[in-house]
Amino acid sequence: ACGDSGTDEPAASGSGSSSAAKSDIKVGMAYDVGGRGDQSFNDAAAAGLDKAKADLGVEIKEAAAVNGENEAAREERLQQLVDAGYTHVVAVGFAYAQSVGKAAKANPDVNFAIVDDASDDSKGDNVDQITFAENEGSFLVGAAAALKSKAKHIGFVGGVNTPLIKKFEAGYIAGAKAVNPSIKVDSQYLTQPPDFSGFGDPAKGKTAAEGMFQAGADVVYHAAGGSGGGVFTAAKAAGGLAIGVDSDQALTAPADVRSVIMTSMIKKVDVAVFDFIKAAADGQEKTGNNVYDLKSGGVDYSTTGGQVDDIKSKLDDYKQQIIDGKITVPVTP
Amino acid sequence: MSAAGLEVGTTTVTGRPKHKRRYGPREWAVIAIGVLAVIAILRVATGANDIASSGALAAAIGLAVPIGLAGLGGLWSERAGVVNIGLEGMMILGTWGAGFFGYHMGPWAGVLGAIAMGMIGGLIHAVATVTFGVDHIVSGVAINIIGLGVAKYLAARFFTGLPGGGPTQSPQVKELPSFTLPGVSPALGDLEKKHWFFVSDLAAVLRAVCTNLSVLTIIAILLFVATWWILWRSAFGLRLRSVGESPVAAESLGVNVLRYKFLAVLISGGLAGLGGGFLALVAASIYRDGQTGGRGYIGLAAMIFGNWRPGGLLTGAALFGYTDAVQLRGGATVHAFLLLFAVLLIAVGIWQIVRNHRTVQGVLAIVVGVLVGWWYLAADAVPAELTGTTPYVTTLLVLAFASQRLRMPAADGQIYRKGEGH
Amino acid sequence: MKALNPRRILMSAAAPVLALVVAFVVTSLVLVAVGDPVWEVWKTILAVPKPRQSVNIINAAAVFYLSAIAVAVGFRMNLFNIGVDGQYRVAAFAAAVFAGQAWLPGPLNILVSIIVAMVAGGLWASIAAYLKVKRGVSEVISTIMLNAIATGIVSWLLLKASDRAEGSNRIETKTIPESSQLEGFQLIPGATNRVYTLLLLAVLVGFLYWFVLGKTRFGFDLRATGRSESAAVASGVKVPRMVMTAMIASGALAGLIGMPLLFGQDHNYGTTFQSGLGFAGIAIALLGRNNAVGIAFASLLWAFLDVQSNALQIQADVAQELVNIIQGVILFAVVIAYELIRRTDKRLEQTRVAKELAASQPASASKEGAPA
Amino acid sequence: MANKDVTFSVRRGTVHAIVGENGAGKSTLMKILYGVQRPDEGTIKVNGTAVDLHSPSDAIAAGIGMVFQHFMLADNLTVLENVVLGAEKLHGIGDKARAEIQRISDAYKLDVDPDALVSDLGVGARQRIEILKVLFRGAKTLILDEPTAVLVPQEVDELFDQLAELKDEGLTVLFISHKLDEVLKVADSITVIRRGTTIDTVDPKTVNARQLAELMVGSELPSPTTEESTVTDRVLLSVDNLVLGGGSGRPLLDDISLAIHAGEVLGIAGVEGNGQAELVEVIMGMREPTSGTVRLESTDISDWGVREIREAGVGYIPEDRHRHALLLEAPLWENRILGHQTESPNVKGQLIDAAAAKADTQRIVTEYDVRTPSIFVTAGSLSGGNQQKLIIGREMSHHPKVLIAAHPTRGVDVGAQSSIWDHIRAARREGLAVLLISADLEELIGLSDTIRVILRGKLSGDFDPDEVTAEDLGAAMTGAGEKEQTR
Ligand SMILES: Nc1ncnc2c1ncn2[C@@H]1O[C@H](COP(=O)(O)OP(=O)(O)OP(=O)(O)O)[C@@H](O)[C@H]1O
Ligand SMILES: Nc1ncnc2c1ncn2[C@@H]1O[C@H](COP(=O)(O)OP(=O)(O)OP(=O)(O)O)[C@@H](O)[C@H]1O
Ligand SMILES: [Mg+2]
Ligand SMILES: [Mg+2]
Repeated sequence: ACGDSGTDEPAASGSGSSSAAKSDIKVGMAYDVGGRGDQSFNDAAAAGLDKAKADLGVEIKEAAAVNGENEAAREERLQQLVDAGYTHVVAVGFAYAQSVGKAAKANPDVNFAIVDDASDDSKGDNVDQITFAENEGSFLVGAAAALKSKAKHIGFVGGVNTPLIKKFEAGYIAGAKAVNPSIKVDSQYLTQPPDFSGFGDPAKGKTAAEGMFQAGADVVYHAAGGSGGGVFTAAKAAGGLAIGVDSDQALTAPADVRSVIMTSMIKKVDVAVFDFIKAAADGQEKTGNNVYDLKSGGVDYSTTGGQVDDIKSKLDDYKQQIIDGKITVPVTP
Repeated sequence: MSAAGLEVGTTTVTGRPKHKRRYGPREWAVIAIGVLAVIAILRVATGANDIASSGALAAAIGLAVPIGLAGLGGLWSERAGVVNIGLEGMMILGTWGAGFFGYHMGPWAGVLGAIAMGMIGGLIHAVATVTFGVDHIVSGVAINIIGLGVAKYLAARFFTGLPGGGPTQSPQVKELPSFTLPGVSPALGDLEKKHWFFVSDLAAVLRAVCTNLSVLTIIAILLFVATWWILWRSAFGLRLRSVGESPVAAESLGVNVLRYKFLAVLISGGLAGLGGGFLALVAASIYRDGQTGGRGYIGLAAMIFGNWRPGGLLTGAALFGYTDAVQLRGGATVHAFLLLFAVLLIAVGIWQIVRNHRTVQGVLAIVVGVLVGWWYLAADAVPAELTGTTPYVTTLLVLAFASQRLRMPAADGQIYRKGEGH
Repeated sequence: MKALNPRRILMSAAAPVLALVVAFVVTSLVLVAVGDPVWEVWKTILAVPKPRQSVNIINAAAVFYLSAIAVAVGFRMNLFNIGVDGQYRVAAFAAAVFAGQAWLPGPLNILVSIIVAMVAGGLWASIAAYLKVKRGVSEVISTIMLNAIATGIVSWLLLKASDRAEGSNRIETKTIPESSQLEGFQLIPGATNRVYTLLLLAVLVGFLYWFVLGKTRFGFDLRATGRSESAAVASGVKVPRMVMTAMIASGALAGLIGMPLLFGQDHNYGTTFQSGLGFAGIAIALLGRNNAVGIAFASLLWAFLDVQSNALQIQADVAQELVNIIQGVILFAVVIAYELIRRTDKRLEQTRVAKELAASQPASASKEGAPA
Repeated sequence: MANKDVTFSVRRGTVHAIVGENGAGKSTLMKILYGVQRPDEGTIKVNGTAVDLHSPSDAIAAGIGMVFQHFMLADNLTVLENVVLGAEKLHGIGDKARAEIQRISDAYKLDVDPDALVSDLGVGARQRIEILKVLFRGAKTLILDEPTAVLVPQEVDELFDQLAELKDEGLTVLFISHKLDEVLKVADSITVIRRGTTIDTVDPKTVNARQLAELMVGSELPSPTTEESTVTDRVLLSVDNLVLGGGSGRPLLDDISLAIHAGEVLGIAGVEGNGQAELVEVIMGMREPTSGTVRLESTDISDWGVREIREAGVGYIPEDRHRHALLLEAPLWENRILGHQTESPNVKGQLIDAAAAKADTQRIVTEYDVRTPSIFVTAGSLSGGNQQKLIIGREMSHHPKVLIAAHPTRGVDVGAQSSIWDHIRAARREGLAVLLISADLEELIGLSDTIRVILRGKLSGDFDPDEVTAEDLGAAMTGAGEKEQTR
């Protein structure tokens, strides 16, 4: 199963012997830095994997990236999973783009999925490129923030200053301006790459959000992974509101701050991952770029807690306009 | 190679040391008022109100405490002559300890857990450097590697599967109590909002120190006072310092040098661990991978900045915490700092030329100052990518202008072996 | 003592072996205490690397080697360049931007880019050198600060220079032209991947390090400064100039760290470029005792552990960071072993000197006593 | 073995001297008495009861106090802190202790300021602090290891007055010195040690210095003697109106002028810390003078670097060989290169010529009688005397025109001392100009053609070594004898 090389030990079980469809699928998942339990998109991917395990009975294996690692280390991780006999490998995060591209070429019998990348690097006949329209989802929560803000002043906290997070910011701002063109939006990033500690430093998230609340903002949206916890704490202390990200954080965040999370921008990595495995189990491998946007329900806003019930109709209206292409949401702020 | 490092550049003062002017409480008060006045002027001149808001100052305190505690750890160890570059690793161990014990046994157990884990780091450093005479830097580097490994490894092993926990983070830990001076805080808040020159700034400072202070912050401040008292006012402290200044002399007077060094490094680890504990318990209520973000190194820098003294260290930590807070809170503050830098650089340049007759350095400072001033006027804001560097640039600038009079303990970084000194 | 002493050679060789054994025992104890599968872990880590992994080990070691040599240049004169991390990042970025422009044809582009990297790394290091020499700022602090500042400046410039591919979320500099990408050597038979061409660079740097430090006047001055600053000054070494030179040399060498990665693997500088190499370099330099050959072994060991640990999660369900514990313990064990050997050695030498002198004492006593 | 079969006893209320040549084992013996080192066998009795001294604390408890040959003071602590360290239980570390220090200081006229920083104090004051440290602990037996080595005669007299007072109080003093006339003057009994064992205990009233010396070395004591003058009128090194500022205080070097001719040894006497070190550093190019010039023959070398100056033919024997002349952890042959990194035979072009350097090191080791098993041992494993011989051999190997020698025989034993003197004299005959700085007045008087005294950065007029006495010099060194200058 190992492509060109005959001498690198071949995979333990090839895909040739596919007799029993369900038990035969083995899914290996390579997380980005943070891994399972990061309360962010790695966790979302993990949820999809767990569901696949429960519903489809697939065998699973997980491995997470190490901070600052080499490109070769990522390639090695994917290859290790292939070598260990996993027939489907999911790579979480755009950092894996090149390595998925290479591994897919080297192992044509194995199917890959990559989250957050649709570039040529990772393209392949056996690759499912999963991307999301984070800007569209963020547009909706931006609109919600603007509708809810009494001070006409809202904020955005980004974990690390990367194009992906800028996409969240762009949609958020666009949504807010759509409601109120004169609204004030503060933006703040916690760290600059390659310092990715901004996704894991709640103290910094708290400080940044506090600054916004004290400057007069009353709703703050975060796309800062684990640092988001600090944003919630700040919101609670300031009597303001916060918007969660990736999953429905009103359900997953610590109980004492759930009440301040008025909504979350849900990025359904779990659904996408499950789709990939499910399709495989059904014998129809998913390949090519699969965009999860508002239209396909890949991104959305959450309603847990009922805080946005009063503006739900307005938000759904925007949603429809985006789906219909009446509104095009920008990807850079 | 030895941890003591090269001395070049650090001894520009020729001749015998003059008797240093001792700063009493009155001098310190004048300096404090002066600093506050400068900030007030800057705030009024630039309109960046967050420069002296109680929120920014409170955030500064929160960010300064872990750095200060790490630095205090460094102070204890270096005063006894052991360079501790392993503070970062000890802090990391502390964050894990706080997360683990804090979750299972409550926040106060978390505090103790943080201290205990830090002390384990200190113990390793002490055994290596004091017992085996390993180079202090080597040992410190090794501890940083091990600390990181142990915390991540243990987190993955023990936090996975707990509610809200995972390989990279602990479940939520209950909060430690915090205190607000009743009645005073709101009144000061009103005063602060008036944005009066100096008065409002003073109100902001007072409000920041009497509003919503975590008990751990108070403990940290007490630890500073206690450190000062123990090291400079008690017999134990005298012995400990003597061991860092001249271990041979101390041993000749019956002081058990190795024991004091050992103890100091152990305490150092405990303090650094507590610094990590603060991050996990107060700043975040959670253990997270990579939470320390190099604060151990910054603590070390703050200690050197503070000339191996608690007061100086406190200033260094506060400076760092403050600049970090204002940049994280965004807005126009960092931009306003450009004006301050410009004025300071030009002033220093003029001083160098007029008083010290150092024309080249003076002109250089003025040129850089003018450039920074031009930047202030030309741009509305500093690019977000650069604002994050504010604390580092500030620290570097301050050191560049004020580090020549620093003096570390005379035997700092030297390996001491019992009886070999005679 | 230098040559002709088999006991010493034996002891020097015994130290690393002993250290590995100690690391093995300590790590096993940790595993047992925590309740992880000891056997599985060692089976994974100590497995014979596959050809592909061997290539990865060699490649990683080459990069580590460059980093450790950069650090060691400073260490040899008691200069703590903690800033290699920032220096190599600034340098890799500068070289990537330059190489991406493709102003020059293939190999020449590589050569000049490498020079650009060295200049950039050297310049960045010169800030710390200047502050140390002129302003007395400890290089330990200034380089820590400069690392953070480098991060900020590089990501700011990266945004300006970035070249984003369609559908990609990464930001990176323009990819260098194909003619300047180095394919690598097919060194290990049967491997699907190749050894970096710029492994040669590491070899060259190692040789130069050994030669310049050990054989030249400059190297003697540098080592003398490291052993005793005061004696060096009295012998005519201009220490401030030496600090400038060594620091800048260290920075220039740091500039090389990213080159094998840039030309042999990533082909651009972006947010996923390997980071933290400077800190690994510190540990490896210390492990290799600042010695060109020692560092080579240390790099290989470090790289071996790094690569082999990748499979830990998959094979043994144990966090990969376990390897940090192993690496740290090895570092400790090695230095403690060497320290114990040094002590024994010193004591033995002193007794030997004293004994041999005592033997010659009676004969010379009368001469010494004679009036002048 | 440093000591074996050492037997002697000391009566209370007496001053008991121990003499012996360098390395005889005096310090080792005292360290055993102070619990720093452990004896392999034998007993120590204090007031008739045997004591077991494991550590200085035990010795202190037994009423023994020690002033070490090398001062044991922490420079950056105050006098008070240095004194109370380790004895905090007695009077605390605050005002009570300060009062007690003041009381002892007044009672024995020690004249110390409890709040001064030790780094600001001179040698004499440091010595008094060391004594105060011991008295503060209520010691009944006081061990002084070469207390007079760094003192000028007047300070020595003061010290002896203080010792007399201590004796009157019933304290016992154990006293080590190489200066036999001092010993004879102050001691009530004298024990002689040779190669680690006691030779004899004698009564000072019945012996003279000669006899003592013979007991010590088993033969006559060598002494520096002047030969016929070899001074020429060719000035090799001249210093004119040299000033070195000392920050805002008084200058470290104040208008210094001197000239050394070929074949001349110019001796500089002075209490340590009066500018000798700075003068050497300025001449050697390690410091920039504030004003004034240094000339080598007729070339102005004031702004040259150390390397150029050394290359131009200035040899340098630094005062602190461990700090300034050696790489203690490097082998001897590398130390042979140090200071002459640009000169043959050490280098070939830009490269180090290890083979030639090793061969030449071997030559030095033989010619200068450096006692070492090989040239590959580290410099640190040699004894002080042998280290010094290596340094001298190294400097002489490059045929300097001028030799700057600071304390060339400090701490080296008798044999090495005389051979070092011989080398200096031989070079002088060949036209070398020597600037000799020494605390040993006999050495100065014996070797120099001219002597000058440095005091507070100022240089006195010339003294003629044939006429001047140690007392005269001592007076000039302390500033008491400005009027006694000859010219
Ligand atoms: N434990 C030991 N075993 C053997 N020899 C020793 C031991 N300790 C010291 N020595 C040797 O004994 C010598 C005695 O040294 P010591 O310092 O006592 O001499 P000293 O009489 O004080 O000389 P000085 O006049 O130079 O002070 C040392 O030079 C050393 O060579
Ligand atoms: N414990 C010991 N056992 C045996 N020999 C020793 C011991 N300690 C030191 N020596 C020997 O003593 C000599 C150096 O002694 P020491 O360190 O006292 O010299 P020093 O005081 O610097 O020199 P000097 O006495 O000539 O001034 C060396 O020859 C060394 O090998
Ligand atoms: Mg001696
Ligand atoms: Mg002695």
